[in-house]
Amino acid sequence: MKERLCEVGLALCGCGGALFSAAEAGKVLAALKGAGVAVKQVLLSQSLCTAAGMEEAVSHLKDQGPAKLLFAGCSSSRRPGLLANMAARTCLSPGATYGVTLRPGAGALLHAAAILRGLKALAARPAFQTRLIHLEQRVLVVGSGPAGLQSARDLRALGYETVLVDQGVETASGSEGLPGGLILYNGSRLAALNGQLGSFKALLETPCGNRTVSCGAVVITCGAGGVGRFELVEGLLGSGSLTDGAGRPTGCTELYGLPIVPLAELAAFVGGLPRGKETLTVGLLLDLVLDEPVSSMEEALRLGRELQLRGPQRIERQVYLFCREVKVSSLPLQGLYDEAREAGVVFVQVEGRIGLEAEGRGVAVSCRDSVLSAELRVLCDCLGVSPLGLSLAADPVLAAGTGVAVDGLGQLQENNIHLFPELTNRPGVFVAGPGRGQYALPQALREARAAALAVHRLLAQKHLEVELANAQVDADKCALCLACVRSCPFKAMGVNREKAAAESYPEACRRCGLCAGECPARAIELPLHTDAALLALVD
Amino acid sequence: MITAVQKPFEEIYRMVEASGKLLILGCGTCVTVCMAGGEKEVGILASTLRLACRERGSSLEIEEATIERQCDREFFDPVKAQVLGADAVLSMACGVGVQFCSELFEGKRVLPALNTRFYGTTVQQGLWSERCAGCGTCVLDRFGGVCPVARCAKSLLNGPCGGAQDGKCEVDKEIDCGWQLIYDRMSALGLLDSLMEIQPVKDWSTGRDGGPGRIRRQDVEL
Amino acid sequence: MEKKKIVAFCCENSSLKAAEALSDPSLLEAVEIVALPCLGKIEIGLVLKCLEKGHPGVLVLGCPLDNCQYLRGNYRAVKRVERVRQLLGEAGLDESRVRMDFLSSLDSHRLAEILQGIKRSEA
Amino acid sequence: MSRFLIIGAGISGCSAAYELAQEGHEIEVLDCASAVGGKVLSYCCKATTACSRCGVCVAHTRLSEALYHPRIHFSLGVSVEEATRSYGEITVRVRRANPSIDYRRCIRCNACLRACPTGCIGVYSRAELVQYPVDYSRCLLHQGKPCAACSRACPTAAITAGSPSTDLDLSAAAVLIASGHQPYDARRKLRLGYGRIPNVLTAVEAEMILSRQSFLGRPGGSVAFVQCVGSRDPKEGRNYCSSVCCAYALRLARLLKHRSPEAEVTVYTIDLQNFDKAFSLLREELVSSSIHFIRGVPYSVEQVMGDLSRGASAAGSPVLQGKLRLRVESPQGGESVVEHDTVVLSVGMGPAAGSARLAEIFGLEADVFGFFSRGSGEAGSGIVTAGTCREPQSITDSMASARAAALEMGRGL
Repeated sequence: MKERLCEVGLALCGCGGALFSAAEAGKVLAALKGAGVAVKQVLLSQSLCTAAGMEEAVSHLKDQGPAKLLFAGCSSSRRPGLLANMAARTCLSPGATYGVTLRPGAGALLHAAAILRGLKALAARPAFQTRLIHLEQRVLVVGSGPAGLQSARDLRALGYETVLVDQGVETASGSEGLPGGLILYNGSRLAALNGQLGSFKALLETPCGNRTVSCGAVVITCGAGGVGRFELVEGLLGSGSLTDGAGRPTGCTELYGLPIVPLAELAAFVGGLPRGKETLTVGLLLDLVLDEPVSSMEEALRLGRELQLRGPQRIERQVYLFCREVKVSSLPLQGLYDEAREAGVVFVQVEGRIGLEAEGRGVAVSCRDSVLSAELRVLCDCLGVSPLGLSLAADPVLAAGTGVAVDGLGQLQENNIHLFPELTNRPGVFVAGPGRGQYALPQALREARAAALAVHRLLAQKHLEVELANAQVDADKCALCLACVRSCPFKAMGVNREKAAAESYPEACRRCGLCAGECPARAIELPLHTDAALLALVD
Repeated sequence: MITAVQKPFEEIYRMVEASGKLLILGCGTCVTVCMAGGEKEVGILASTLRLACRERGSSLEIEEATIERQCDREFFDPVKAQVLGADAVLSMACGVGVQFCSELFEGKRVLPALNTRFYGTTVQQGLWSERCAGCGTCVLDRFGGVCPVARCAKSLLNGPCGGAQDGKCEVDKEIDCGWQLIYDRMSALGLLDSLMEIQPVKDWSTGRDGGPGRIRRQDVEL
Repeated sequence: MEKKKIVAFCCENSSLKAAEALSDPSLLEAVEIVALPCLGKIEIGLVLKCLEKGHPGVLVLGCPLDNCQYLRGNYRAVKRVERVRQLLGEAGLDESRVRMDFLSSLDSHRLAEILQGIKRSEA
Repeated sequence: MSRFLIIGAGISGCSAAYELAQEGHEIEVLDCASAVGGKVLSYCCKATTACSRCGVCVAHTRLSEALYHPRIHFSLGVSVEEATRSYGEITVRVRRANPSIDYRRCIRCNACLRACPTGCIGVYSRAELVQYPVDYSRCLLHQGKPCAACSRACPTAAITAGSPSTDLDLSAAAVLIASGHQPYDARRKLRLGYGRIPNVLTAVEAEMILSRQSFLGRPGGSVAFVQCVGSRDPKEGRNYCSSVCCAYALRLARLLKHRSPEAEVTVYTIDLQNFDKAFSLLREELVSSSIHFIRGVPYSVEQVMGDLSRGASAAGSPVLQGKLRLRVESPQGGESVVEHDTVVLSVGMGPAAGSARLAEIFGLEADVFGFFSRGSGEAGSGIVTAGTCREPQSITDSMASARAAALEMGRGL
């Protein structure tokens, strides 16, 4: 035991004489020696209680070799935040540092006794071995919309090999905006993501068969991606709102005869309509089932203004914009809203369900206007519907394949403030922009950069030295019930088939202990918070 | 896996109340997986019993132990002394374990803490469902891998009863009609025609009707 | 023998920070604080053990739901505390001896209210 | 490794500083206030049993990480005098008010607090953040009297006193402007009665109260949130949506309803703006917990007299009792009169008072509203912007914007 106590480096706080002077430190050390303990290295720091002082002490002591460090000072020097920060910055594990609180003026003997208690506590902590995790310098970016391209561009500039995967046949901006040296898989999807951060194995389904790409990190930037035309119709039917004149649900085939198109196709569609009428009524339909992102409103406002203003001569156009709320929460949007209103777009703020009926060659929209508190029925010659109003859910295959948890609306990334903006439950997998339900362009680009920065933070280290203080499974006790594998939020648990027991992956394990709390066989222990230690605390 | 659930606490309490010295014995296999009788549950039950005894003023000394399996002799060795030293054993194993433990330790009172339910699977954590009734004559080949004996409430072999509604069993609206599952599965396999075959009367002598089951294999006998 | 205090299991990321920032640290003497990395670590057995060892009650103080740094820890803790209370009820003990509350790291004033409540009820 | 200067020690500035310092750069952060954290310091946690994702706790963690960081130095109580550029380096002359605390040396021993003869040094301790804001107007130094009590008392020599101010020349490879915003001055809306009627609060004040106690005044009662005060208001030159007010008002409404379910909570809006990933779900939750949403914003608030004798106010609360009468113009025309106990004005965001001066010093172009929404200065100018000085945005968006800016600065992307 005594030998182990001696392997510890001791930093004494000498800030402004509040605790130790050289003479007093000598007395403390003598008292320790009297108890038979001589620590390996002692440093009388100028001001251990400050960040700068502590960093200096850590770097000095670490060079001298002791694996564990004990800090002794007044209460501020062992603020957990400070210790943890320091540990994180200096690659010292939290298990290898310990702080002892001393009362100024308590005297050398009492100080020595407290330090001895600290030494014992520190020595009792297991010395963790570390494992070197290789970090593959390759990043997989899913989705080649503006956010995906921004991330890819930043990652290329930071020097990472970047693989871009997109379901579409062409990237959003064509091949011109692509950064050089990029590997691109078009018409492909990420079907599964095995392994852990640093060396993921991504299974891509490409038009030329399956490919496996190994990568250190993944950035997902593709969102609900807009529902296709067919699904749009299905969705309208599914929401139970689309009926023919007699109130019967219309079938898909008839519906294709109806002038309902996605917003993005509306301008072209309106241009192609026969010009037999005096006034052409165009409806823009937002927030059909869900409140849509502000980006849909921006698109609708622009479209409404254009349609209203740029109609061919002699044909009057009347644009109605149906939405639950006029969303203007972005600096230029209020101006755009004013312009659309001045141009003559009529805004209908809907409350409750929107009903659509086929009528003649057009569609009748009936709803309750929450501003006028009145029922309205508008006969539209054509209708633009925003696909995002039906569902914001991410591709379920992508979610299941990557193991990224979804929020209440099915978008990737749980709605947890600590994940904001780019983290997911799966360490090493990041989301940005539409990947997490953010469609507004400036924000999406910002997030894409934040995600690139996060990837860089991770991969720039080249190697990750993780200490094996992760959850430890007792293979003899493990009943392989899989409770831990199923409950781990970070997908950091798996089955070790050789040992026939569960195991936790240290690079992904965040040491929260949830698995230990779940395990019905009590086979899992958190080394820094063992059951025995917790029991001793309440004894 | 054999699934089980803990008996109501009051029932357990009345069972063990007068035991004096009680050993709660967990089992590390099936009942651990279905979270009913593993080491953790042993600890929880022991603590709850101790608190209840203190509250109600009874003096019950409680020990805890868990072994790998209570259905095999060898695993009992490490807890032999504890079992012998106790007035009663509250076994948190399935019915097999309770009986085997009681066979091993003649004259020792062995009490069940669990109600053993069925052979089943973990649908998701916290939800288990029955898959096999252990009837001894497997017919799964004929029903697309869905067992009419275990999954039809009436164990019908020749088609559904007619009481099912919207694919749910008339016995319990929560459970799927076994025959609906069989039909769906067979039609997906393109084998619907074979359901037209009349199933002969099932031989139940390997099931409950034939008395306690026994398997003897001379090739593996030592 | 020294009278045992109510055990307060605190999540290191929320309620423990709130406790450290209490304007009146003497309030902390009302309880025995046990820090956990996350409330997901709390076990039913551990809570029962506290009562078994003679602590009058257990406070489980975690972060608000969806604010867990480890995502699901407090959701699991809610379920486990529910089970403990049910067990206590069955054993004939007062369920209110185990209580759960949600405090963020900024909620020192609410922690103070809770601790003052404990002090009052003990007095 | 480079040296960067960040103007504004709010959450944007501190987030960027932390990111850059983690890369190994040396950072100097300036702020005109005497505390690190900016506006976030006065905000409360808005969680019920479930988090409402306002980001205040996360921001405090980030602020303290910056404050503890050995490569980040804070100069507080600073005014920026001028900036000169030569050979790719920007030199900024600043005047820093004293006493000035070097938080890298400060051990939070409270010695200065006890030594100060005028009590001008306060303490801010919430979550992991501990710091000592200084009220310069009460400090003897600033009244022309000599005093160095705090500096003498400090065991680690972390405090500079002696003269009322110190002039510093700070040079950096690039400057990040994160000067933040200023809430709209609700006094300008005379008819809303703010500043005259005690029970009319701004949302900022409501947050300050709720960061110290559980209720606004007494539990229960009826609370009205009036949205778009100083937002979407062309007459005030603020024809833009502040994008954060619906978010905080709805979160505060949810919090108040949770703390006292018998309270009547009403939100008067023009349009509800979505702000969160799960806005649709949140709205459903709020409607089902019977928080009322009324379309139309009150234009006047009056105190109903003769009702003031109803008991004293709760201890420590600035809220008196007595009904308030609100007149609301409904969108379909006509007006209605409603009564509430407390009115919370959801004030919008405007550019910070000093931002015009900063624009001048650093050659930044502001938009018509005064925000630096056009982004950073000219390419290669070494001036980058982030946070609410660019456009109104939430805490979390500010943090993301700061990280994007940090990436831009650190890598010269």
